[in-house]
Amino acid sequence: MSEKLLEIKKASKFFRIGGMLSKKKLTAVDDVSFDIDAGKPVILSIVGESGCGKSTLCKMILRLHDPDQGDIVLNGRSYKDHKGYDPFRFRLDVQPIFQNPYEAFSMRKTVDTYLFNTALRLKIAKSYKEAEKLVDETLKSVGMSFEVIKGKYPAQFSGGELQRVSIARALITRPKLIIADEPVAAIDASMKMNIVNLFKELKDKYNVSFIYVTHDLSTAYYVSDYIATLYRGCLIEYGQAKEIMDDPSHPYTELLMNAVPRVGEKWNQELVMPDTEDKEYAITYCKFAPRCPYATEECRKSRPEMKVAVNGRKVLCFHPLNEKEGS
Amino acid sequence: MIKIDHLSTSYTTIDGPVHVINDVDFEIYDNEIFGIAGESGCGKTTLLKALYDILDFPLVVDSGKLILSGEKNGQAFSFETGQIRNTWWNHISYVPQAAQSVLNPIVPVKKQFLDSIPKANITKEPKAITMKRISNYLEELSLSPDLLNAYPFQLSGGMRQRVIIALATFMSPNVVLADEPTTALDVVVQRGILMMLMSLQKQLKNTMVIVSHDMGVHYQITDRMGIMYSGSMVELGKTEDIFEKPIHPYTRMLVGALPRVGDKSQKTGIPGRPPALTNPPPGCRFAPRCPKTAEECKKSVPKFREVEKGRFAACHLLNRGECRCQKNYSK
Amino acid sequence: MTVFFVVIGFIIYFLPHINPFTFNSYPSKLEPTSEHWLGTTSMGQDVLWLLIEAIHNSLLIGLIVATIGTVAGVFIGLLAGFSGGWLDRVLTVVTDTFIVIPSLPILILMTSFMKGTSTVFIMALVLAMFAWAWPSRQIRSMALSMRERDFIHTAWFSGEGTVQVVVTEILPYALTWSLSNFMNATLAAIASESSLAVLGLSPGNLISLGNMIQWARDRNAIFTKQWFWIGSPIVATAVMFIGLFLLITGYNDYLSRKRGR
Amino acid sequence: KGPKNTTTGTETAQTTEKAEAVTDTETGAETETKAEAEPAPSGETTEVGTPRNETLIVECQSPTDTPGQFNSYMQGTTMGFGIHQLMSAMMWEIDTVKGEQFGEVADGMPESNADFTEHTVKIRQGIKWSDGEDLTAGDVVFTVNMIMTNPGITQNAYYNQVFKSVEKVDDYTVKFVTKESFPRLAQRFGVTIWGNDLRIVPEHIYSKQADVTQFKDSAPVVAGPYTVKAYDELGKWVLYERREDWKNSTIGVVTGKEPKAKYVWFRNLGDDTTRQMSLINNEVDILCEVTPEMLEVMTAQNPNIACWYKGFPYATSDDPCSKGLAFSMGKGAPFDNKDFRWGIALAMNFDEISQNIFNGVGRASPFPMLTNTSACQELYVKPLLPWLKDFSLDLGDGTTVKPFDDGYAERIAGVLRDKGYDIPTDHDALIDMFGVGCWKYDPAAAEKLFIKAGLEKKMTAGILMVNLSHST
Amino acid sequence: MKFRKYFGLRFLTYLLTVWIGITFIFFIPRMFPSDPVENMIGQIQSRSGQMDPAQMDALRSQLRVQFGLEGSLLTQYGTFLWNGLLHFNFGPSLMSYPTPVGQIIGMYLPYTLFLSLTTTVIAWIIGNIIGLLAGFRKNKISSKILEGVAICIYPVPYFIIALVLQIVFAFVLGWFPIQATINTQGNFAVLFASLLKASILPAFAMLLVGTGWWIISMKSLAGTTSEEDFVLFARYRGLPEGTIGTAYVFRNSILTQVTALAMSLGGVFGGSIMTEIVFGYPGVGSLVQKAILMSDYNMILGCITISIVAISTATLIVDLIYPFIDPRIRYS
Ligand SMILES: Nc1ncnc2c1ncn2[C@@H]1O[C@H](COP(=O)(O)OP(=O)(O)OP(=O)(O)O)[C@@H](O)[C@H]1O
Ligand SMILES: Nc1ncnc2c1ncn2[C@@H]1O[C@H](COP(=O)(O)OP(=O)(O)OP(=O)(O)O)[C@@H](O)[C@H]1O
Ligand SMILES: [Mg+2]
Ligand SMILES: [Mg+2]
Repeated sequence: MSEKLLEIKKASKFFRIGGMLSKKKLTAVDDVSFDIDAGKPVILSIVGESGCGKSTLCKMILRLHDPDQGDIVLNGRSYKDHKGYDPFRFRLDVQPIFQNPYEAFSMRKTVDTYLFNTALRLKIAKSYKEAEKLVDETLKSVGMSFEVIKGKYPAQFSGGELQRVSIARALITRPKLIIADEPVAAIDASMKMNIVNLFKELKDKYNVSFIYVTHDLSTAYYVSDYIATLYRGCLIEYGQAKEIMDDPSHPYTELLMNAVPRVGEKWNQELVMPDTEDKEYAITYCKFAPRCPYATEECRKSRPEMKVAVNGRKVLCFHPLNEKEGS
Repeated sequence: MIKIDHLSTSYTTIDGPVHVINDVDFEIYDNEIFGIAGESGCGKTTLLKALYDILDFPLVVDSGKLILSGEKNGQAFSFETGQIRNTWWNHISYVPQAAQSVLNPIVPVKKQFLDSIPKANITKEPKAITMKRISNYLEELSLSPDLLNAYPFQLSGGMRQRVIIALATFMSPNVVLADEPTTALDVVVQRGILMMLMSLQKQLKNTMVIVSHDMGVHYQITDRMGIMYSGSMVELGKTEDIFEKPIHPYTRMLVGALPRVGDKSQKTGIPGRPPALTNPPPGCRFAPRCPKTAEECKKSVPKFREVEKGRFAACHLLNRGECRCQKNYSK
Repeated sequence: MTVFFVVIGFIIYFLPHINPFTFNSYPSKLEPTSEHWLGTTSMGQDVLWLLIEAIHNSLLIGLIVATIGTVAGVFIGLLAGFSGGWLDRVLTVVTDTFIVIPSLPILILMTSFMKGTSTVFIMALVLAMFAWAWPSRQIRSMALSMRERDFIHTAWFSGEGTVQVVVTEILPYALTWSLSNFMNATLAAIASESSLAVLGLSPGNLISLGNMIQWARDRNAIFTKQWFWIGSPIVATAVMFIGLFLLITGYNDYLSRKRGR
Repeated sequence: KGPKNTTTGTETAQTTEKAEAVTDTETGAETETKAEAEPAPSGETTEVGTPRNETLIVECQSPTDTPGQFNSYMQGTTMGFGIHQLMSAMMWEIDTVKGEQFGEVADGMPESNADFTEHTVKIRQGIKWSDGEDLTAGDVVFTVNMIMTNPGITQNAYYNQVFKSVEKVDDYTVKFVTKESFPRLAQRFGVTIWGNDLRIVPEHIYSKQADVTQFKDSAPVVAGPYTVKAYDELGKWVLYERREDWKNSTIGVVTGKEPKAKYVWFRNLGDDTTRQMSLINNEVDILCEVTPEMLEVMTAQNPNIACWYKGFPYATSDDPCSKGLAFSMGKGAPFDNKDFRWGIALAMNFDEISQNIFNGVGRASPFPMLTNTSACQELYVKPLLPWLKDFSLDLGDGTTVKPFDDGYAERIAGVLRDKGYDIPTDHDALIDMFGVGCWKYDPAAAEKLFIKAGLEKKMTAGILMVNLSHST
Repeated sequence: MKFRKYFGLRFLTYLLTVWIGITFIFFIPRMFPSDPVENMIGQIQSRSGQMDPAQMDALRSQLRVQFGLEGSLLTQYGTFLWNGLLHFNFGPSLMSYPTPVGQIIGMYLPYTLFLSLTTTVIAWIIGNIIGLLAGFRKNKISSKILEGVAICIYPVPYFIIALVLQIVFAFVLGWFPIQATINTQGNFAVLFASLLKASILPAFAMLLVGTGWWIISMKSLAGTTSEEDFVLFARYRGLPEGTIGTAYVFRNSILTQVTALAMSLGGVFGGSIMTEIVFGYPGVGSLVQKAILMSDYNMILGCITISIVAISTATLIVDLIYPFIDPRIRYS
């Protein structure tokens, strides 16, 4: 295969939870592997219920957390290689967009300072003039302009506008990868589409790949090329977005798809609700087994292996749905 | 039944009043799930607060009133604005927005259940029996009675939300108001909660008012719904009609912009942003973002009126007959 | 109300510059007259000028202490909170220790050893030794919680270095808190100095509110009914305290209202 | 002034340890004040449970750090808390007005040989310890030998330096043999101003102690007229009770007069405000060290409060304690330098000091070594006046200054008259009241002297600031 | 198991804190040019006249041994750590030589505890109740008046209040003795009666000041808590105001106050100095002050060590019992 932009190799992250009083360990990200090709920009969606480890995974990619096990390789450079780590270069390659745009900027600074910092400190622009031009250009590409944002504080923007500024800031370095952790969760329905449309547009225009984290499956379906489903820290299904969502092979993905409140199609069947969540993180067999309608003895004994199909589609299940149908 | 009679409210602020509810006039019937949708800041919560009679400073009623009426245990009742608060949790109950933090963090759930039972009801029976009733009720809602001994922080967000709904419905109120009951929960949990609300309503045969900005949620559970924009009700009708034949351009754009699983076709959001409520433009408030704005729209406020039976809308287009009533989504 | 006291506090603070403080310059024990508004002391000093000078010095001590305490506290707190690791642990234990050490005995200890040689500034330094620990602890926890906030990450990804993140991102937040702490520390310092003065441990030639009360007491002002002499510093202290206190409360109210928006 | 004045009850005057008073000029004029023993309602009791009308309450200026410790040979014992005044047996006493010593335990003054190396001292007969034993020569000999053989007793070194031997001749005669000629045995080992170290202890008690320096002696057997009835464990008060057999105590034997108060309660009161309030409210009978101003205030509120004189200067100036600054010349530079010390003397404005601290009360004196009682002034100071007036100091830059200033009395009289006091105009009366004069206030000369003493001049203005570090 | 580990960690920091604090106060007095031996020699000299230098040196070294001041600073420190910290034996008091420091402190401590501990706790209780009312029923006139009084009294320096009380109640009205006398010689009833009489006025002064602070802090806590979602929700549930005030606002606000109480219990030692001095009440505070004036190293160390240990222990205990009063810490 071609060169990889990002490779996540069996990465795991543990947290000690419950403060000082307990030693309980929580595996927030459990042995996750996937990769993004360098050649063609893609939008990779990471979906899953809340607390399944999406943000933790993003933070590991952003080097805000170190993986406790496994490794992450960006542009052929391992995160474990601390000597070769160049924070400067790293920030040129990877940039984040956060969930809540109001949280992503300090309330006490004008937003343009962040844009200029990015342009000047990361040495994209050599002079203020040049930076201004760059900033304005980038802002225009997200449908804003320097004129509009100049000297304004975050509170003076609407959520959608501010999120665009946030995106523009991330774009200034012309990164290869943008990590967007639930970028539309705090944005109004009417604005949401504008943002996701922007991703699509920018992907081609700037040749940038996105990791788009969300639990809004309809937008994930709408924008993504690839999709990864996480359940309790495990990557349980990975592949082409359309393929997976139209025809999920993991029972959890199926459940997820069924739970989306769709317009035009009313729910009919009952649904198994999750119980106390942290117990499941500690389960040594298939983590979904307790909730899985198709679970067998086997599922309650050991962990399934990751099954990889020819087209690169992966599933972590003893009895993938489409396989069962096939046999 | 709740009758909202030309209600206008505003928040008192240092920069002058913020007119949040403007001449809203409609009825919510018995035995239905009524949905209120609209983008953030359009006044959904405020309307719900007004319905629940939380008209405390800085929220003030400028004009109009509310009447809550119906029948409970064979007794007819009718309360107006200002009286409704005396019957809180008895005839009407309220599940606030951000319900994750509304339970007392250091008191077990059990105690909070007991607290919420009006004094008049509790003295008549021994505590043990009340407890029994509570745990039975939880079981009915397929919640484990063990929950009663837990502290709120020991429960997940979804569980807490369900406990609060149980708490709000335990006294079998005639009206339950739920503000964004599923926001910030993931789809699976959301679905569980919505199913719970639906079955509760079927069982109690009461009125539920659900506020959500997720159109999918409304489609799934509400019988009728109202669309709000910038402090006013712009459209109201049977939920299916709203989705199938939206009248107001805002509704139309909203429904049209909904992404759907299985549909990769290009959708566009609504450009622009809602006007500031402190100093709203004259005329239709949606006019600046509306693709079909006419002179008239910028001048006068359209009247909220009945378009066809049970169908209300406020738009000048209706006068021009430009209202396109057609199925808006493809299946 | 608050504004009213601020005006009093600060106008008086700026007045003393026209005051030449002299000993035995007027007839002693005068009742208030148009020339000596508050009368004179047994040592022939004008009570009003003495009072103004005392307020000036007390405020000065308070301000110096509060400045040193707050600056040191903020610095150490930020350092501990942001560096993490062993440095954080060491600093935290030291900070905790200073919170635990009873300050008044140590202050008495230090001032009694320095009696005669200490000046306003040394006095302030000694008081400042105990003024930094509490803010430091607060700031540390503030820094700790801020470290995980998204905008800190945004700043870093915008190319800011650690120092710059601390200075331009965290400090502005810490500052609002610090300001209210600053006023609190001013109060505490003035109170401590007064206590020391009443114990007779404040520098003998320092005209502070505490010393003024102490002198008046020493000179029997209570029994000779020189009410203006003994009363004015007491009233001034009380008014200044209440004023500053209201200022803090007002400021905190203002902050919370601002946050509420 | 002796400890035994309690015989007369109301005339008592207490003194503090002068050695300490010297260190602090702020302690004020020593005006002893007392509330006239008011006929208190007979039912009233004090806070320590004694009938108020039989109790004399005396202020003690500082609490004791060693409560329950009455052995004067143990470190830290506070003598001023009644031990000295009520219980101690001294060899000789003094009448300060006449300036004459007389025997207390000793029966008369010592008889010395020609070169003053052997001194025979008779012991008074009839004095009994409070447990009924006789006080004899044996006790005196034991006491001195105890001091000389116990290095833990602070006076040990000095006594060994002075005495060769102390022996008992018979039960009531002691022979002191000194190493060198020692003509001042009674002055050195008897009372002159404040007590002395030689307090006779009962042999039959102290000889039984393994280590007398560690013996607290909480229920002391004494020769004085009072015994300890109770004491505060926290050191704030001691209650004494008159001996039943007071006739056999030192006072009884020497004067034959009965001490009037059945109980004497020494207590500590705290700061000036508290002290005044206590005296006004009759919670204490005798206060030590009261400024004229305090006195005026207190007499205005309670007419029963009195002191030596009704009017100015209230206190007698014949108090044998001097007040002023003293420097230990042995402490090293710069105090060992004569010019430096002169510089300080001339840098001080005596008028202001006297006004601010003593309200002008007191006799000024240019000589620090002797207390300026009227006897001393007549005998010593006045004859030196011509010399004083001529005396001049070399300022080191070729100029000289005559440092004596004889105008003080007239000046201070003027100031006091302005304040409304009735001050005599007669010059001799003024000199008696305010002294012959003092050293001049002459900062310029002082500055020159400091420079002469080797100090560097750093200040430009005429004000000189000197940090005085007090020493005893 | 888990608890043991938590306890271990917490205990370690506790020990460290105490150690650092004590080291600090060990070295501070020794850094200043005041020497208890010289002080003592001065006193002896002034009493018994001149001494020749050789004898003075002999006395000096003898005193050094007696006072435990011989050897280098480091050896002194070592001895101190060993004896003082581990055995609570601080050696003899220098001013009340040779009575051991421990014995003297033991004598004063009960008085301090009797007065300060009770007043602190009572002030805490009263202050919290009034503060709750003021914060929870913000708009009632009565709570505003109470709060106003608290605001006016709290910032007034303690000694001023003490002085005013003393003048009014003891001097003018004569209800109490001006200087407290505690009759340590009588039986327990006498002792207790005199103790009570001596402590009413100081206790009142301490209460006035202490309560003010608790009112103010509780008021702001209760004010904040009253605006929390769960309190609003309790209102929406139609709960009676009384239930909301106690079960919701009070219970949640008091948690913070418990920690604050622990800190202020420690302050009992230092904070009582002024009371003790103004009212002549015996206690550790004035003992420390006197020890400092007399350069009694051992006594200073002893008192402050006890105070440091007390404050640290109080906070340690609160930290350890906190999980039992706050379920969030117990279970999470
Ligand atoms: N710093 C941390 N310390 C301890 N536990 C953590 C920490 N960060 C995350 N976790 C836990 O790890 C799990 C995964 O968290 P994560 O934030 O990655 O989930 P998520 O998928 O992003 O959830 P959401 O959709 O709610 O954002 C959660 O159970 C969370 O409680
Ligand atoms: N206390 C207040 N004072 C002033 N303005 C307020 C206050 N509360 C709300 N508002 C304003 O009223 C408007 C409507 O608020 P409301 O909370 O009802 O919106 P909403 O539709 O519930 O929004 P969301 O979806 O974000 O919950 C907003 O513009 C808001 O800024
Ligand atoms: Mg997340
Ligand atoms: Mg809302």
